[in-house]
Amino acid sequence: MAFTLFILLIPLCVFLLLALSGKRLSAGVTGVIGTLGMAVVAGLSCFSAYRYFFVIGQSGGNFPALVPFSFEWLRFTDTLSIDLGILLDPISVMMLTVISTVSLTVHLYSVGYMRGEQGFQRYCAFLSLFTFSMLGLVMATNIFQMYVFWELVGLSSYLLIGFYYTKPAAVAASKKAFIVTRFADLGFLIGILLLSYCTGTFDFGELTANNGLLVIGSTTGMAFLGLSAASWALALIFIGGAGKSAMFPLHVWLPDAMEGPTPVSALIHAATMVVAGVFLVARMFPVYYFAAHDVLMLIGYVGAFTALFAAVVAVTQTDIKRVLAYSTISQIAYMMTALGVSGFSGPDGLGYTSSMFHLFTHAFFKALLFLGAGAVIRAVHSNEMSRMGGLRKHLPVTHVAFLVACLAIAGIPPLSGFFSKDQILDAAFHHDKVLFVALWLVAGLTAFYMFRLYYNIFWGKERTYEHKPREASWTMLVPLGILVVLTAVTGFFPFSKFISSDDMGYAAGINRGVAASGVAVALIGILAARMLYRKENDRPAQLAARMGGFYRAAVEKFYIDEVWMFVTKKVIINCVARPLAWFDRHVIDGVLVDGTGRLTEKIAGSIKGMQSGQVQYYALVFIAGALAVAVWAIYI
Amino acid sequence: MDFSNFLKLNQEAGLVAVLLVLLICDMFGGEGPKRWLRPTACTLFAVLTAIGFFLPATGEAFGGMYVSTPMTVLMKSLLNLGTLFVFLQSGQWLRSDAALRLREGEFYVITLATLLGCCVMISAANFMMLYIAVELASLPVACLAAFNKYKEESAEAGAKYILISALSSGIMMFGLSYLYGAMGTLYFDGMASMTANAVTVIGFVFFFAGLGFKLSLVPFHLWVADVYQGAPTGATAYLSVVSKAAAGFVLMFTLYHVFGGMEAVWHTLLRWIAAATIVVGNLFAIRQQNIKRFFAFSSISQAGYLLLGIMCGTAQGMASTVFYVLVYLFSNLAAFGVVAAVENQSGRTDIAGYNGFFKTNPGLAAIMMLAVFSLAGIPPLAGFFSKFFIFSAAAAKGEYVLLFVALANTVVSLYYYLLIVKAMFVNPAEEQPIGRIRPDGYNRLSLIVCTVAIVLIGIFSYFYEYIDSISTGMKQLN
Amino acid sequence: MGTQIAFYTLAAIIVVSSILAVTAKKMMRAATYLLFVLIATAGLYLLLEYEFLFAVQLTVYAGGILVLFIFAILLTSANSDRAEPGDRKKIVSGLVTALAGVVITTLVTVKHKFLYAPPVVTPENEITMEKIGHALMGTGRFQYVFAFEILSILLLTCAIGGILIARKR
Amino acid sequence: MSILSLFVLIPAAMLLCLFLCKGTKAIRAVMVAGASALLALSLVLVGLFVKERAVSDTAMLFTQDIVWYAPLNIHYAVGVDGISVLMLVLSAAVTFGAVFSSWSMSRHYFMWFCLLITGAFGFFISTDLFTMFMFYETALIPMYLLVGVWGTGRKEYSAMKLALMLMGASALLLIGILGIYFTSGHTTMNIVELAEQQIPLAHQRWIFPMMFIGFGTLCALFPFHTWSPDGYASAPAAVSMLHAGVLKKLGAYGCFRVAVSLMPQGAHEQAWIFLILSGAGVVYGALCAVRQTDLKYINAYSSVSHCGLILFAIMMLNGTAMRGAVLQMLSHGLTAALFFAVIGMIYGRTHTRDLREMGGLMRVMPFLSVSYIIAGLASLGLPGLSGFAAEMTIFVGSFQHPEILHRVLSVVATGSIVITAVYVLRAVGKVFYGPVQNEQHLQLTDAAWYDKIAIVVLMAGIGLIGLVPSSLYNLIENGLGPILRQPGAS
Amino acid sequence: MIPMEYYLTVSTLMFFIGVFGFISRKNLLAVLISIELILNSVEINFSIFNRYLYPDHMEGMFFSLFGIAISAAESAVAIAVIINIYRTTQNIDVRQINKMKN
Repeated sequence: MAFTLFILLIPLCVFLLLALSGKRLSAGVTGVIGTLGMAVVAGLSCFSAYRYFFVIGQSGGNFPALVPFSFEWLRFTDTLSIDLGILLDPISVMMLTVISTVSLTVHLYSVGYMRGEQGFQRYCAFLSLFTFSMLGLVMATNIFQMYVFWELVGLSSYLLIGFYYTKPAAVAASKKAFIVTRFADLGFLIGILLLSYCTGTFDFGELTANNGLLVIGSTTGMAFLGLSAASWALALIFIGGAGKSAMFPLHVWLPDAMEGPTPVSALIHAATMVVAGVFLVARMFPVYYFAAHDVLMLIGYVGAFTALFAAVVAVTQTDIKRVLAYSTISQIAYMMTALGVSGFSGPDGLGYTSSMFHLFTHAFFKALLFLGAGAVIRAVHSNEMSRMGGLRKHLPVTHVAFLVACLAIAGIPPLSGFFSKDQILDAAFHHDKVLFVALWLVAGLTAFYMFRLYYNIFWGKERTYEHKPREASWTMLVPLGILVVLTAVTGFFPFSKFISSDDMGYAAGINRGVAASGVAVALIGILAARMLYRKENDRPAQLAARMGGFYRAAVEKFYIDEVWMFVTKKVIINCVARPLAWFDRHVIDGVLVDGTGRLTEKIAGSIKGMQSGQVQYYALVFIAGALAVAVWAIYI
Repeated sequence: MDFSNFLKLNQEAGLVAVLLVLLICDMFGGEGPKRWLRPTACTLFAVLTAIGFFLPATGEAFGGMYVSTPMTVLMKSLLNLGTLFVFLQSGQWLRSDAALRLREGEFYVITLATLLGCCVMISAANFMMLYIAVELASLPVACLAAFNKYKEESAEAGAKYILISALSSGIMMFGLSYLYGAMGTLYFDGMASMTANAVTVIGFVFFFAGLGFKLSLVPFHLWVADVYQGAPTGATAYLSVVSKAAAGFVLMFTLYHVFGGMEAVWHTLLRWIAAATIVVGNLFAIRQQNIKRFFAFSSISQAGYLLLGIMCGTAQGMASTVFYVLVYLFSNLAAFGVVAAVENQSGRTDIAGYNGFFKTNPGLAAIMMLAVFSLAGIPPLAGFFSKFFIFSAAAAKGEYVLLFVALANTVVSLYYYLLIVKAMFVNPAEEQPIGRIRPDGYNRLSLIVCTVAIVLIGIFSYFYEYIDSISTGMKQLN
Repeated sequence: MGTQIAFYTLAAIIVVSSILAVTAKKMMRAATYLLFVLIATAGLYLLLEYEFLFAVQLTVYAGGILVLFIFAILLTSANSDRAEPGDRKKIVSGLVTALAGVVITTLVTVKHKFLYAPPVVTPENEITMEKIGHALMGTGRFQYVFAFEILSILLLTCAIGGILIARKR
Repeated sequence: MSILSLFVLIPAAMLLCLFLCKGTKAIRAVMVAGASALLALSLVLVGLFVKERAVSDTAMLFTQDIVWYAPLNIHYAVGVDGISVLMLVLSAAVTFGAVFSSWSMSRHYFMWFCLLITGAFGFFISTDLFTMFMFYETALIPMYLLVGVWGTGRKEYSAMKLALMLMGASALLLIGILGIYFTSGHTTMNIVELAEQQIPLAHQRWIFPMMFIGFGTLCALFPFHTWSPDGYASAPAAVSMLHAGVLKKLGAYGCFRVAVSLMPQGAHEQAWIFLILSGAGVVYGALCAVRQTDLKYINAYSSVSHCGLILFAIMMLNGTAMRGAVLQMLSHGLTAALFFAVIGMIYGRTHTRDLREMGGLMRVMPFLSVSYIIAGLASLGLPGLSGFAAEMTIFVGSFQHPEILHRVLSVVATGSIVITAVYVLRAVGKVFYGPVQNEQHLQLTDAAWYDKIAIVVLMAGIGLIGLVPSSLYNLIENGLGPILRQPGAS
Repeated sequence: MIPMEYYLTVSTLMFFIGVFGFISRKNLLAVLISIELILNSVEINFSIFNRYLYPDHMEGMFFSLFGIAISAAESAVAIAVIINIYRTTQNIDVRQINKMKN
């Protein structure tokens, strides 16, 4: 399977080529290079998935973890080193296909979407960089390699969000995204340090082997504040994942990240990068399950809360990309919760499987939603719902694609979203009823806000547009088509056969009761949306008025941004950094350093009078000095 | 009567000979010989200096009243060298007006006489001899200080100097009388058995005060600034280098050879005085506006460092002290050479006058900078090495606390030395800056030699190693 | 007994005249008191049986230096010979220092047990002119021709220097 | 003659040539030739070193020992181990960059410049305490004039403060050196030989802090760092580059080579004090940087933070952290040099360094902007650039320390990576992104060819370390070996 | 016999009276007179010690002798300088010679 190395190298080479040649290549050539490169990568990925699952297949009952390539990159101690390598196991191969496919569609889409934009070369280069980093992340053989690519992913996200660097909002959003995730990464890093300190390894294989025995064995007896070292380490690592995956309260960067170009949002902030946190937890799942079950519980609750929270906020947003962003947060939280409620081995591990399944399906339909939204935005030159309406006539293809995606995310069979969501609900139902109820509610809300979006864009009141909205070019529509197909069919994959917590595979069925309740609540949501938004009326406003403060709070995203602003600007910057800077200038430098100088000068000035110019005074000092010295010397 | 004794005095005898030649030229020569006065003085003196270096005579003479060792020869040669530079640098000033030109001969004669005093002082092995030599080395200096006699500052400097000098000579003699009373002899070898008791201690302290006056140690230093400022620059240079160095050497010899028995007393005493001298010199130097006065205080603190080497009482201490003097001589004289050149041409001695000096006179500014950097102890200049050796000698005695004080003060001293550099290089020139300064050939020669020496003396270890090879500590002689 | 009377008389003269010499308002008087001190000192030398020293003291000090002083006083009499108000601060500090000095040195000397017999002049230690001559011109131990030579240069130089400074050109 | 002496002789020869030659062209020719020679020589040295190391296992290679001052056992002794070789390469690279980024400077400037690099190179090749100290001070003093004469802003004050604080620190060093010499039996000043001799613990207790603070001040050890913000802000670009890139490394290298390796027990005993100080410095510097509005101040405080990390790692006294320290020295050297180079070039065009007066420069000068961003990313520890390898090695190494305090402090120090991101991105966002603030800035030009040379060389170094850090592993390990084998070191 | 200490006391008194005069007098010549007292007293000291303690050699006496010569030389120089001062400033007040200070 050594050819998988090319999956990494091709995007890297494309990035270097595009970055170094810069504007010397025309936009068209750039697009071709980028898309072709990605097409090859996608092909290779699918081929490797085929090879992995069907040619190599299960040996001894489970899918083996292959490391076709690995070398030591940076050595720390005799046992610890960062190895760069390629790890192939079910989830990484699955991720490869997802990332490369979505990336390919986004590349293609971008050629049309970004036409005429300045810096398309830069854009393509960054996209390739992102793809490279993300692929490296999922194929990481050890946790530190993952951290390496984790950071690179963060960088490419930063660069792409800030693509329109002359727009202050974009600059601010990119900065925010980077810093918030960086803050979370700090937890990740400390977690890694702690874990490696205990276990003496970074390697995923060693960490997860024997149901995390190494972790359990090496952390026994070490506890802090009532939590074991393993719990601490894994909780910290989860913080890293929570940052990237926008779990509450670290989600604040994601909605702002929508300032980036829409295809970027589709690729990075919907389909791939944001699920890195889920992937991380899944990657370490045995360790979480066996060594730190308490943390896994925490993950479940955080996920469920985030899902609910984000869904509520999504209902109130009017910027279509923001709605999608909150929807993303909500859906990723879904996956997180699924992991949190998962058991281990066989059908018990349904949560794990379903989480990955949802990740898989979500990638496609969310990408589809974003790309569709991109087509809409491009047509009307606005993100605001209030500027849209009745677009189904102008954009028929987009309309269909968008509708399919909405249905999928709402969990309407037989689209893919139904299957994965149903499995999650099923897993939650068997594990924790509270979480189940929460997720069930979220399913309803999801259907509601998605169709609110749908009706507001494509139905509702006909607006007058400055330019007549036109359907997008084929480079944008082809990706939509691909994604529609994927959205429609992926649900039928026998996912649990391939991906399970113990890599053994099992057959998962559909729990009819749960499925029925899920579909029912989704339909309720859709109907409610249809009532409120299909035709323009004042019912939504009345409803909002009746909700009062809660509605306003939800519009304002429950003031989480404000809290963050308060903590960073007011507390950290104003109460820590500013006083420190002042302290440095005025106390350490002013008092200690300059003060010493001033004191010396002052002394020098005050003793100046001793040199009075009076020779008799000199003589007095002379003699008195001699006498004093004499007396002192005699009695030494 | 054994006149062969006089043969041992070749340096002193040579000095007297030069002195007499110049005196006769000056007194009886007409305009012709007088024109040749300066070249004669410098040449003869250069020859004499060379004799000291290459034809040393060592041994005892006059029944132990006079001792000459390789070390004393070296020290005297250093003093000769210093005086030679002073001559080279003063010529331009002495010829700057008719009244001064009349007195040119006297300047040389008097300077040489005081130099003779310094030389005898170093070789003296008898306190009476020492006393006479000290007087010979101090009293005529008053005439040098007051040399610009129509200038109020110069006259004042002379008066201050002679008064304090007379007082210190009285105090020194008083101390010597007590020493004599306690030991019964004035010969060094007869006094070497001295131990500390009230009388010897008080005698020593008063004697030390007398030398401290010449060496400008705190609290006997107050005259220094006024005199240095008022005296003609040549005299200041002479005072700050030759006279001070001689006193340092004498102090070292007497401490090592006579007062060895009371080392505990003087070691503690010198420790405090060294610290005080360094600190006080530095603190006063910080705020000075006049460059000569500034160098006065800088030389006070330099004397403190010198004391650091002297107080060690080891061969290393002696070697480092002598080396320190060697370096100090070149550095200080380079600085004074520039000061003299500037003063002669522009009449300015205020530091502000040096603002933008580098723009108008890059060469002189560079020399001045090297000189002050050497004084501050910046590598790779010689001053760095000499300071390091002094500190090393002190560290060998375990004087780490004193070392700390001294080193903290090197930072202060760096500050004020940098003020000079700043004035020359950084500050913008005034509206009427000092024009292009052209030192005459003699001065230029002295500056070049000094600069070369500043740069090379440290890098070539020969000088220190030679000094080290002839140094003796206290223990060996006791 | 005679020597004792002579000593006390001389001591009294010295002390009193010294004090007067440093307190007299008129410079001329101060110089005169100095003369008394110098002469009385010469007397002390005589008491100690240093006849040569006695003679030198009288000739050099009383005869030479004092004359110089008087010349100088007269030369500067325009303002130097008039009454001067004392500077209280200086007087007090001088007094304190001087007293402290007296106390310290006297204590030291008194406490120190100098071992001595009554001075008896014997033929061996009698100071004859011949001995002085030999000592002054000899080169051996306890002989001072070298000091003498250096001293002569000192005097020469001081003469040159004095003339240099004092003459009018 | 050892090849190493060339490192001193070349700058000295440059100095001499500058004395003789007149005219801008000739000066530039001398400087470029000299800097290139140094760079080439340092790279050749790496090759020779690797070859020689394979057959020799003495602590130092290419040694040469000439007795200089026999009475005090002062020798002109040179020799290198892997770490010094790296430092030499770093110095040569930064020097090379600095020459190109001070393209339009005068002859006198370059004379001081040469003296400064003479000192820096001399320091790294020395194995004798005295010569080391001598070169150390030689490198410091030219700084005064370089800042005082050619600087900007409050240059006189800054230059004076810089000179005095650093000389004050070197005063401590002098005491320490004398202490080491005399308490180890005054037989040698050679650090290799001294390392084999035991300095009594009682003496180590006072000598070690002297040495560590002495060298640490040059490496901006909190709270002795205040010379650096003012100094850097006032210094001309190339001087800031050399100072941050090379001179600070003198301090770190000294801490490491002299303080820690000669007094391991003392270091061990007092490690906690200096860990707290340097660890505080790491966070403190970063937090202070957040509030600055002058680009140079930001980077000066950032230097405080990053250099604090070097000292922090050194005081961890274990192999991994120390290796990280060496990597960080290289990384910070190149990064800081790149930062200051770019800032200098920007300042040369906009005549302001105030964040609030700039904006949108990315559009006007893309090359410089991208360079700055890359420097920023390296400084915030992005994988693939040098900072990551260095910082991670330090963090992993220090977290491996068995004592709880050390690990807690490591966690505190890791916090700096977030704060670093904050101030770097803040500056990037304000200066390069957003709309152009000043219409006149639209007329400005991007980097000239000589600017680009400077930047590319430094960036190549950053990239090289970042991408293949393991290539340095053996070199560093070689140098660390003897130190870690010392009794008392863990 | 008169004890040596008596002599010493006289000379010491004279010395410090001289010191007092040096510090307190206003006229330069008066200061010089004080110096003469100081030097004179020390010369007595030497003679006393020589006579009482070490009469075998004439060291003390010769010191006194040369001391007298030196004080003569010194007075000569001092008076010349004072006359010079008087000539330049028309004043011989010690307090007035303070042009240079601080």
